Amino acid sequence: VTIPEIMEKGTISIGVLTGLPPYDTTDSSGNTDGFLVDLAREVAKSLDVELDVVPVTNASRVAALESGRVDMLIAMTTATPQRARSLLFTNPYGSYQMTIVGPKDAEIRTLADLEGKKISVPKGSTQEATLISYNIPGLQIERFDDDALAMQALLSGQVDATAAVAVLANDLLKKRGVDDQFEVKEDLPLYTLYWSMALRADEWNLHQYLNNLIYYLEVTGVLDDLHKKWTGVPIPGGKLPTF
Amino acid sequence: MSSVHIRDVKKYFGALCVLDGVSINVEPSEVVAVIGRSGSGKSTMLRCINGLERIQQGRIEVAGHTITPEAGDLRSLRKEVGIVFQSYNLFPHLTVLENITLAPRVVKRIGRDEADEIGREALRRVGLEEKSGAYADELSGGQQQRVAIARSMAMKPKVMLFDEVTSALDPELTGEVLKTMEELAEAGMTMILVTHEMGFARQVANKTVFMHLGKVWEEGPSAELFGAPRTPELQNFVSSSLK
Amino acid sequence: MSSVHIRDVKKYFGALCVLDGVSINVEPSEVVAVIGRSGSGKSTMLRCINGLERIQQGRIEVAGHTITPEAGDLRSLRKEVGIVFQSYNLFPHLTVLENITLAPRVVKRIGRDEADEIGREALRRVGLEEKSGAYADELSGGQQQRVAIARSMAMKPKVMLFDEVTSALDPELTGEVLKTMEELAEAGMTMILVTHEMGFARQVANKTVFMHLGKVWEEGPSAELFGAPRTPELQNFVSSSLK
Amino acid sequence: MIQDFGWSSVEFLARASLWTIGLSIIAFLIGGAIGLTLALLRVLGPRPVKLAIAGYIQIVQATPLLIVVFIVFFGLSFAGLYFPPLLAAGISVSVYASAYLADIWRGCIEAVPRPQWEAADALAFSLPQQLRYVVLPQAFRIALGPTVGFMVQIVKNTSVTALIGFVELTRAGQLLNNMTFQPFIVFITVAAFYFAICYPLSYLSEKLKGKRRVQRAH
Amino acid sequence: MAYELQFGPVLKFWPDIAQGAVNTLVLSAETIALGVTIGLAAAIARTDGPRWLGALVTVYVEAFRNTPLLVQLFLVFFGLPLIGLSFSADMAALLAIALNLGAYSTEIFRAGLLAIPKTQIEAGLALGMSRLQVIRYIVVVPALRIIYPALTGQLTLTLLGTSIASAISAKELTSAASIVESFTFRSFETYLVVAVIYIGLTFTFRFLYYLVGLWLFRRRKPPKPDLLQEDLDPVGSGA
Ligand SMILES: Nc1ncnc2c1ncn2[C@@H]1O[C@H](COP(=O)(O)OP(=O)(O)OP(=O)(O)O)[C@@H](O)[C@H]1O
Ligand SMILES: Nc1ncnc2c1ncn2[C@@H]1O[C@H](COP(=O)(O)OP(=O)(O)OP(=O)(O)O)[C@@H](O)[C@H]1O
Ligand SMILES: [Mg+2]
Ligand SMILES: [Mg+2]
Repeated sequence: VTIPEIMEKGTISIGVLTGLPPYDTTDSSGNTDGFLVDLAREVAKSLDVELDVVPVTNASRVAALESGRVDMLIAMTTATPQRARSLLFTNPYGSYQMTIVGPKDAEIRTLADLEGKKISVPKGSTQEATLISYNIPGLQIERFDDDALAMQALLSGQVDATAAVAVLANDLLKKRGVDDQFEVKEDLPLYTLYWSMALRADEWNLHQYLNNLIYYLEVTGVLDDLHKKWTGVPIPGGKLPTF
Repeated sequence: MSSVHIRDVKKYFGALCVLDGVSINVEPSEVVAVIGRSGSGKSTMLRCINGLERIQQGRIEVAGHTITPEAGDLRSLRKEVGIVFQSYNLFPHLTVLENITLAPRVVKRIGRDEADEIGREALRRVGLEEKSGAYADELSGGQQQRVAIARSMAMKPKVMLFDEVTSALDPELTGEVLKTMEELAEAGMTMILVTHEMGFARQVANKTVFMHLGKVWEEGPSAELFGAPRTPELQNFVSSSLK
Repeated sequence: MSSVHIRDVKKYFGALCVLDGVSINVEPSEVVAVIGRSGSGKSTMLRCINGLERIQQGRIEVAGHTITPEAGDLRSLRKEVGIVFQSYNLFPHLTVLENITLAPRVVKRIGRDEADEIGREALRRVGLEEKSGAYADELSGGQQQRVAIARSMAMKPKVMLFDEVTSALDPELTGEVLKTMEELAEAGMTMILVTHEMGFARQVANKTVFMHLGKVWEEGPSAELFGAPRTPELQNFVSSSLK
Repeated sequence: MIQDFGWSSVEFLARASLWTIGLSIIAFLIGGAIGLTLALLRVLGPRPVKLAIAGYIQIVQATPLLIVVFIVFFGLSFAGLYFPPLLAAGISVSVYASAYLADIWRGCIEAVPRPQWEAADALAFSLPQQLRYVVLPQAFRIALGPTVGFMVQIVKNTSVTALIGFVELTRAGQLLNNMTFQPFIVFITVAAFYFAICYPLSYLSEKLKGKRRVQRAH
Repeated sequence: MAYELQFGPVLKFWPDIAQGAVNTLVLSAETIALGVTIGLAAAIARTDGPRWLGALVTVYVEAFRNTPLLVQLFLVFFGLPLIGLSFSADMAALLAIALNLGAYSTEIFRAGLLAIPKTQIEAGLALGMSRLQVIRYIVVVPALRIIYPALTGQLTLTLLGTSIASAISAKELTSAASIVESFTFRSFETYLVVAVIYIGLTFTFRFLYYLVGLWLFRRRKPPKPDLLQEDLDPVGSGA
């Protein structure tokens, strides 16, 4: 769809990843809200159209986009070259630091310390892809349906460590009162990864528009404000890269 | 009109020739008994007359309707030819009266009141007026069979076919059903009855047909046939039946 | 040893008193017929002798074993007391020979070859040697019942109980089963047989017991009992049975 | 953001269970309508139709429900059909329900003894009349128990619509767990909700199965 | 929407997909062995055991039949560690699915046991057999024959039910699919391929059940000769 088509329709439907607080929360009537939804609101506002938020999961997000059910995704997709063969990714609108979280008494300082360990990751995430690419001998990667289950696996002792978003992990350990048992392994920051919005492969018109919008939201400080609103901190890593 | 003429009928099940050129004539108000060993084709013949089985050769004229291998208008034929089976096949989900009135109402589109009147009259004739509200499984076998006869009679058929209607019944129950049939015969109904009750056949039937190996082996006035069987097969059959 | 002594046995089903102080004596090699109306407790008595039903009072001594209301060693009793039911109860998943050899093999731990030998001998006695490989549903009712008798005989019991073994059979099949039983009696087997075949009882049984309302109403040598019934109940029963 | 499991969580689950019930009803209605048609065609249709329906049933029953729903839901979108989410999710589960219900009901129709058809035939009933007045009323009585029993499966299986963004009971449980990280209490509560919906159905089903030989009860 | 299906990128991952299929096969086989054993034991306990045991079995059966497998899976994997029972994902999946199958097959076996006429059991007892001998030699084979279609139908549902185990990181076909999907972002193609594999696996298992049936009931006609006519009572679904 092109910009004029969307404006004519009067609605833009955006697939938003759900179930990952604090980026996305669900209120008691099942409505979804959070950083990603706020961002979607910005997109709709800038085009002056109605917003139709379609909740998606890791498993369904691409199908939702390609089948035409949604016009675009704000679903924490990280642009990789392999994925870019199928979809079009915008410039990043956010980032997260991926860290290793483990029990306080576990000696994990370097990647080599992960040797022979069991580590949980969200299924189909970039954490997973990254860890695989390190080629650590004997590392067992356990894939869970989403970030929360991966974290849960650590807390219930099913794995030795988890690869998690730093903001999320710190918040969680404190709130659950387990920060005396588990910690973010600060010595071993893995990566800063960036999230892009995703579009169908031929949507150049919308792509250009969204890049423009992201640039504008960043320089006017809106992105940082929204991020702070939901996580308490600005977007990590300073200026967002472009490509 | 209410006569039956069967002319050189052949019926196969696969390669098995079950009726092998059968011809029988039944004049109006005549009662014909059909006897023969198990497997000789008696039931199949009745079923052909009523169009429940297709014939492969020959011609059946019954109550003014014609059946050929190409089949005819079976539904209007069946409105005028009733059949009663060994297993009574009452509809278990309906009361006795509903069993009887269903066909008049649905097939002949007679109103409920009139159908009930017809139904009650039929029940009266089989002596079961007081059972009109009962269900099949509350009746004895003999009572069920009389209801089945009443159900058939309620369609006011011109010809009635009976297939060993008493052979599933205890001797004491047989009597009541035979009595009902005798009354029908006296009232002038054209009837063909397959039966193992030689005594009954002898007494009620004007004519008896002995079937053997899918053929009409012998036929004639009942008294003659039983009194002086010509073929050894019939002699055998009669003597073994009287044992 | 192979005698049966029933002393003042009472048996209740709930509040219903089915055996009301029954005493019967059967000497070795004696054949006792038990007759009586339906519901008089004949089957129940046989089942008590074999321990399939518990008694509530009294004492049964059979083939050297004792049954009291507190029960005894039923398994070793049953090895020596055979019972044959009206419904033959052959095991449908086994061949005729396997039906017969199963109990000798698993209960008496007899080797396969020897058991087969015993089985064949039993089949020979009932005249069904050639059916050893058939399955129950390939046999006529009379043949099935003879196999059931052979199955019981293969355990070489000292006493045999028969519960209306012919009443589910057509007259022509009854003969072959009665013949088998007669041969057994001639061979000196101690037998109690519940039967409706008055003629057979009169001819084969040394003694006949007439049960009524859960009691032994009359007993005596068969000829006497049938020839001159003393009680009106037995008179009634005999005359209605001969009808 | 991250909260504790409390009264409001139970309320949240209660609300989600309404979606579960709503979806189940939609799936049962649509799946039932398709299933009945298929069952009738499977019994009465010409041979190619019978085979095609048998094939459909076999293939749906040989695929995990999750994947069935995925393919149907997005398949509809590929075909340019956008139903409201509730309806679309309902239709996806309906495909699954239709395959099983068709099978159950075919069995029930075939369980009506052949002579019953014949008796009606001999009384000059047309085929639709035989079905309407004689066969289906009896098949209905036989089917009641198994059908109610299968509704339990539908209720439980609506959870797969979480895949396509539907916050029904299971998905709500997952979200709640993501917010509270108290899986035991969360999922025990979710299980209790399911049990409260399903057990009455199971119980009813058992009762109706017992009654199936009682061939009256109008 | 002109969407072009591209299977190439997905099929490049065939070793992962094949491994997933093998894992599904193994997990299913283990689950079936364990679940059927549980079901048989529970069915005998319920029909022949003491009252309290029967009541316990009833609670177990109803609890597992009236809640979704996924929730059971979460409870076993995340809940049991709280009381000190910790299992690996594969073990937890095996346990949860087997318990689920056990509950359904309890009912199936029980129906089979109850379908054997009492007179058959009495005939065995009257020949001096013990209760266990009667079950072993007289009841089991005919009962199995009666319930075979229902049982194998349930086993098929169990095979499909293993797809849920991917939620807790057990490694099987569906989890392999999501890995492939996350690399390629060709979700529709991935799931189509996987659907075909599941259908293949299912039909293979059914054929196996058919062969096993032929062997088990080799002495008599097999219960359902026509594969297409499988008459299953879909009491339970793994999914
Ligand atoms: N639907 C069928 N398909 C194949 N063969 C059939 C069918 N119905 C009947 N037959 C065969 O046709 C022959 C005649 O059967 P039919 O029932 O007419 O005999 P019958 O004289 O009525 O015997 P009975 O006294 O046992 O009722 C038998 O050999 C039977 O096996
Ligand atoms: N298991 C049972 N539970 C309750 N009542 C029973 C049971 N078995 C038999 N009875 C009752 O005990 C009475 C005697 O039954 P039994 O079968 O011994 O009679 P019978 O003399 O063998 O009759 P028949 O000639 O009909 O076989 C009957 O009233 C019957 O209803
Ligand atoms: Mg016949
Ligand atoms: Mg008796």
